[in-house]
Amino acid sequence: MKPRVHNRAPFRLLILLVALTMLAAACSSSGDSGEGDGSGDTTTTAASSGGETTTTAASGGSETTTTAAEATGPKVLKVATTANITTWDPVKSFSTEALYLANIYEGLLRINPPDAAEQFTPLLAESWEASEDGLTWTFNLRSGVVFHDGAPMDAAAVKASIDAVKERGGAGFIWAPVDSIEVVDGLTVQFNLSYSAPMELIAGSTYGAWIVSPNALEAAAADDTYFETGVEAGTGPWVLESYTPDTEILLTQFTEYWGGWDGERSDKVLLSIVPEAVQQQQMLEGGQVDLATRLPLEATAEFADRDGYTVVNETSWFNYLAYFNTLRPPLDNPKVRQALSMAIPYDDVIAVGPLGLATQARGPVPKGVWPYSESTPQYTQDLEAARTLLEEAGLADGFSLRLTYAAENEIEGRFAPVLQAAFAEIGVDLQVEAIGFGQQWEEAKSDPANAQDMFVVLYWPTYADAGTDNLWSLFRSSEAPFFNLSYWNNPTYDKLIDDAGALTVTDPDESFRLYGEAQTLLVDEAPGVFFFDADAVYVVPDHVSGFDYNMNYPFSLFFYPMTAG
Amino acid sequence: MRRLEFVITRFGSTLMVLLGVTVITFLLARTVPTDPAALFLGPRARPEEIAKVAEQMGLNDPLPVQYVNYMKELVQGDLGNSISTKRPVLDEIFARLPATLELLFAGMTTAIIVGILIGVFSARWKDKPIDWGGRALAILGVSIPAFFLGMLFQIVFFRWLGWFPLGGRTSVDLRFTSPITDVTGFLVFDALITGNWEGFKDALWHLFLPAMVLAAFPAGLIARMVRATMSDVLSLDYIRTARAYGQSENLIAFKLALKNAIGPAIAVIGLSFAYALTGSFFVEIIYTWPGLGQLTVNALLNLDYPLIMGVTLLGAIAYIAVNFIVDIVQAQLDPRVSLDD
Amino acid sequence: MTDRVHSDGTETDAAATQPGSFRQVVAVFTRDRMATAGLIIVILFYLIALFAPILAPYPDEGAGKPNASALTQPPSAENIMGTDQLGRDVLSRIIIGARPTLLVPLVVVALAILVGAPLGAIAGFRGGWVDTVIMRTTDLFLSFPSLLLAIAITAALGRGLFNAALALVISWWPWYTRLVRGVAVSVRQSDFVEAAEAIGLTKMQIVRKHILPNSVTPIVVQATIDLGIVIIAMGGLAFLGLGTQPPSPDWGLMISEGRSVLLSSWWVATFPGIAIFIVVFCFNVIGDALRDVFDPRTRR
Amino acid sequence: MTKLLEINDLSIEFDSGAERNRAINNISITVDRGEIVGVVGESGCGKTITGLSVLRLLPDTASITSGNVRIDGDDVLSLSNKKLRALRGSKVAMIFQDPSTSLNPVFTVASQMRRVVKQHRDISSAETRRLMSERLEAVGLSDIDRVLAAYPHELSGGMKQRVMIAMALIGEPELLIADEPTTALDVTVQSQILALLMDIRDRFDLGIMLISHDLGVVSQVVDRVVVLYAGSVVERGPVPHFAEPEHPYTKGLIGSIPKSTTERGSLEPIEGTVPYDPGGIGGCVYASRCPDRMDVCLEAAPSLDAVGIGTAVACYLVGQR
Repeated sequence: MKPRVHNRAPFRLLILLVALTMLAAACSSSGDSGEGDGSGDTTTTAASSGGETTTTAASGGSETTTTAAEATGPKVLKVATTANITTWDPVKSFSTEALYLANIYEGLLRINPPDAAEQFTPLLAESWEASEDGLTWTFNLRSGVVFHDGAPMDAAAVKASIDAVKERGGAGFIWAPVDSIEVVDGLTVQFNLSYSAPMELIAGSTYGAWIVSPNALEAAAADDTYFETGVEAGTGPWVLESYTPDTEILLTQFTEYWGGWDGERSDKVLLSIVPEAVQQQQMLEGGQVDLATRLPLEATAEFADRDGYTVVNETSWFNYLAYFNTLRPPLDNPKVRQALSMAIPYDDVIAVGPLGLATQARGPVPKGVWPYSESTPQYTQDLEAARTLLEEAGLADGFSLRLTYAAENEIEGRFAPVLQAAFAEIGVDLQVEAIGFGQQWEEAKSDPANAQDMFVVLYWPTYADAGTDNLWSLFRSSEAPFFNLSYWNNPTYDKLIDDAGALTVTDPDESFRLYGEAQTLLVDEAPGVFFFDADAVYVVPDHVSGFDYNMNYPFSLFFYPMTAG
Repeated sequence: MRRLEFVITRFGSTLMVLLGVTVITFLLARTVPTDPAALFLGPRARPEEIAKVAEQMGLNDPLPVQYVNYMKELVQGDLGNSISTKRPVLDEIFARLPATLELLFAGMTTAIIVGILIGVFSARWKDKPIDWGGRALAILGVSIPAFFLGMLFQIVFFRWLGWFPLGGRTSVDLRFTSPITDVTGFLVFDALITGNWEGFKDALWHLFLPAMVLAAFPAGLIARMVRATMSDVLSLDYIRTARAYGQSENLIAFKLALKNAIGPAIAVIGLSFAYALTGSFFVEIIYTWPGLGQLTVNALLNLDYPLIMGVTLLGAIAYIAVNFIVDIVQAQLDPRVSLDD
Repeated sequence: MTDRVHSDGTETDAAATQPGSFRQVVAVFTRDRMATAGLIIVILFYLIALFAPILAPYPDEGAGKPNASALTQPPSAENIMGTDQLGRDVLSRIIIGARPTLLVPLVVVALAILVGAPLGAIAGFRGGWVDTVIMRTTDLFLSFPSLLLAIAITAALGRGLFNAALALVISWWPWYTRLVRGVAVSVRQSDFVEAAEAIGLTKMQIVRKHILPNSVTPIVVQATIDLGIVIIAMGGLAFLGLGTQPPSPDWGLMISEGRSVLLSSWWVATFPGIAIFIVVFCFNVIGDALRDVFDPRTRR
Repeated sequence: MTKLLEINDLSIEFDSGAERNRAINNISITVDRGEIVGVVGESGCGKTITGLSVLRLLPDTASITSGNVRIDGDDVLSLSNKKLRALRGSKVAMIFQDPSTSLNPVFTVASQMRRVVKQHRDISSAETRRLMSERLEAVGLSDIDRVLAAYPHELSGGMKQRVMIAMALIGEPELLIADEPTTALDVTVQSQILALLMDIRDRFDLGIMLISHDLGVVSQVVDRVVVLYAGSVVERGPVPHFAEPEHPYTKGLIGSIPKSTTERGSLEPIEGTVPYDPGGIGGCVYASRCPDRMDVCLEAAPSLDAVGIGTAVACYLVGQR
């Protein structure tokens, strides 16, 4: 676990010093005569030996003349993204890198958007079936698929990948129902479950369901940092050609991709990591990129009115909510929590936060995701009722609360002041504090008794089942808090959720009813505030074809069908 | 021999200061309110894992022991690992360093040239309109925060005039049309020496605004200093001698007096560098320049304190080094300077 | 040489600075019209900061209350500087934001002087190991770029206005220690301290009666210039998210917030930027005028 | 025939913001070829200003309100800048009081001399070198190569002044203005430099205006003396005249000079100081300090009246005799 620096480092520290020295010398001398060539040379050479992670430019590109490259150069799809790589390890991955990994790796199947004719698209599995009791699932794998490292994709690889995720994966919990995985034959794999669960949804998860080359898994088991420099071993259409941390990722066609490369396809995908929305806007407008994943909210409205752009606006899995710290007075009193929920002007929150591009949430289950129910109640602003409730709780004189939100989330930063102003109306003084999400979570998890009173979080289900994820992860009680950071403990709710979960496959209707009951109870008890489900908004220039947002993969765009004409 | 002695003594005291600097960064790193081990493992860690890592990181040792260990690792070039990326801090810093150095180099060179020119013109035409203009420019430079000037330039030169790009180091297309071969990490320079004209233009075009913004504050400082020292020098006897022997005012200002004035004025270059270094943080954010500044700002967001302290330490080292060099350059410029400090 | 360069990059030769009376400071403003104008503007801004809640057209919005019905509106009769992304009146935000932006740096510089000046006086007057210890410590702090040190300290202490201000005090006091030490050393060597010792004044009395009064003018000159720099530094910390926390207003923070709508709604970031520029410019003009008079190096 | 240098009725005022002070008041001085003229007076009496005015080197705050300065008949004050620069260092050269501040510390002797050559002569670098060596030898320096390569601070005071004189000789001047050239030097070096001035006067047929506060020193080398007090000429005449000076100021000046024959304690400094704004005084400029002051002295300034051949004194006492 202990991180190591490889042993060239002291040498490099020396070089850094030399480089800085030279820089300074060059600066000083240039003040004298404006000459600095000789020293500039040394400086830059020294400095560059530090930048070892910068992979060299497009292979062969530098040999050909520029004009030729322009004429016959590769067809490149250029995308500006904000997504950082927290890890290249597909087993551990549980974050924004899903955007890239989803194009490099594949799972057994993919879940289609709600409006599609078929519910699933088979990927590495050609077909699958479940036993009557939902406890045994058999997947028949596609033949002739190879990993990017040349290894064949087979049942053993599937078993190894999922076992690895179960053991050390970031999203390993999704496989919790799986008791054992059996390699039936080379291309048949069987999952034995300890309780019934919708295995298609799990196998189609955004996280923790990628099938990885056994060679890489072995290497990674031996060396923790195996993947970190930008190594991959998937079966997907794209191979990672180069990676410059925090700067860019270049994907290139995997020529042996089982899906083939017929039809209009891009040769390469260049992903520029551009954290700034304004910058992405400029690049999109200037034609430097074909697609931008994050634009200033204000700008999307402008794009909708302009020729040459289509604004894709779809419901998404992004559910904004805030936990109340139910361990501590006065928030241990449900009346206070209800009063606060009633004090919020939800329309204003939506108008200011996501600029209207959202719908008020019904509990923590995003619209369009199982087991979302239109019958789950919602709060509406009623200051009178809120004040009355506070009076009943003996808190008519008000109190103060501390709210934290993720500094990196622009939308939260925008609506937090709306909450502050609204709470002031009922005499509650709300301190809002922007901190890094990691810090925020750390604070809530490590010391519940002293944690923030309110914790704004953007949550989305790990796979297309908000019952086993959102409802369970966010509010079911547990000993060590993980994501249930309201620390709410309601046995009735716990039982409803557990029962509903077990019936998902075998009796979906009953499961839905029980989930519904749980959601109503949840909203009524208000261990959290449920703000809105944000829309996924993309501005797609007309010259880009094949763009298709799949709400089941909220962080991923699939570049295989996309071209920039 | 005395010159060498001077350098050695000066170097010795510099080393002492460096040692003190490490104490400060070490203590700051230990002041961080959250548990470093928990922070390192991230939110998903189990308590027993955290305890194990805390043990491995030596967090249970007494502070002096921790400091000694910190120093042991430091001299091996180990500044610890970044919390957010898990990669060695030094690797992260080196990956970003060339971009920042290129920006600093361009900014400081511009600042020094422009600053000296403004200062000399101001002093040469003291109390004339040129002087008023020069002084106004100098005060302007030190009065506009880099983070505002950067945005102002974006509005004017990108939005209104369309002359320069909004940010970034190169156009995205460049890597396909005429990729710059990495030689030194200074893109403008690399493109030039590899004869990549398109790449050179593109990189320079992107470098221009950030470098100008970065240069503003140091240029103002240098201009004010040069004006002051030049004014002093211009009133001295030997300048009158030069006049008495028919030397032209321009020769006097730009050569005879400047060589005298530049020594004391150079003292401010170390300080300008300090401002440019922190200024580069803001410039990098505003112009999405992929350098140390962006790295640090992300680190601030994630409370990635090994990275923050690494950057702080290197910043201090750079500053100390620059001051060291400034002292020596000053000594070189002025034959009279006695070197026994 | 480097030792004498000050935090604003000018050389104030403390030892040679005349111990000027406050009357001389006043005289500067009666003579120099630019400085007078600067002073008036600065005072005006501070008055605005003091009476902010009364002056702001929309005090609630200024303090952070969003207005969902008027998001990012361009300047108009109701909002002469437009509104920001949360629909808040930019002018009101600037006026309310003048408090943390202008008053906190005042406190920061005052505290830096309060900490730094006595230490400098003691170091310069006592000499010996006391001097060595104090000045080595000073050197240590000064070997960091000040703002970088402030950033690191704030990162360690945690973000927020208080911590940011504290970090700036920690980064800035050594400048005053160095300044006052210079004065102290020159005063110690002067005759009247000998005389004072002869008539039996204690060292503390000498420090209080001779060294500190003689330091007032250089400190005033330096503080004027430093105020501009500290305002920029505070703004920088706020811009980085380390200073004032939203939704409280602060000019640096407002500029930072305005960045995401820079291209479509320039007014959100531009007006606070102009405000910060004007104040700092005025401080620099005043500082320059004072230095011209009190610093013999640049005096004609 | 026109004189080499003619200063006629020159008045100079200083403008220090609020007030204007007349520093030089209608003075006239001439210097001819082959002649050394001493300009003598206390510090602050306007000697240096007079010297500088010849080359129009006055500071920006000074302005000439009347009179003219002619070199070989040409009016210096109306010369174009270009012609003025051509004049400086060639026809008229100047050496200054303190050789250690008058040479640029960061350039070598060779570099500073070469620049003067370049300014006035179009000759090859080898010839330049030869010329520089020749002049340095002419001022009595040896080890020429070392001197040329040296920075000013590496030379002694006397050597520096010799270098200054050599530099002055480069442009083959006809007039040399020497402003207190020996004041900053040791006594032994002083006389060497003075001897050198006489020597070069003879060899180059120079006219020299020697400015000094020390009448005793001056009288050893000059042909004529002009005594300045508070911006006015109070007495002038050939050296022998000053064995018995007539103006009370000149007498005082001699009284305050230490001589080898003077006994200890018999030095008599002149009481008081030079008035700040002599132009604003109605009567005799010296009246405030004069031991022989009369009522008339305060009413109107005495005129500078001839008392002999080439001799003139501005004092009412002289008229009464």
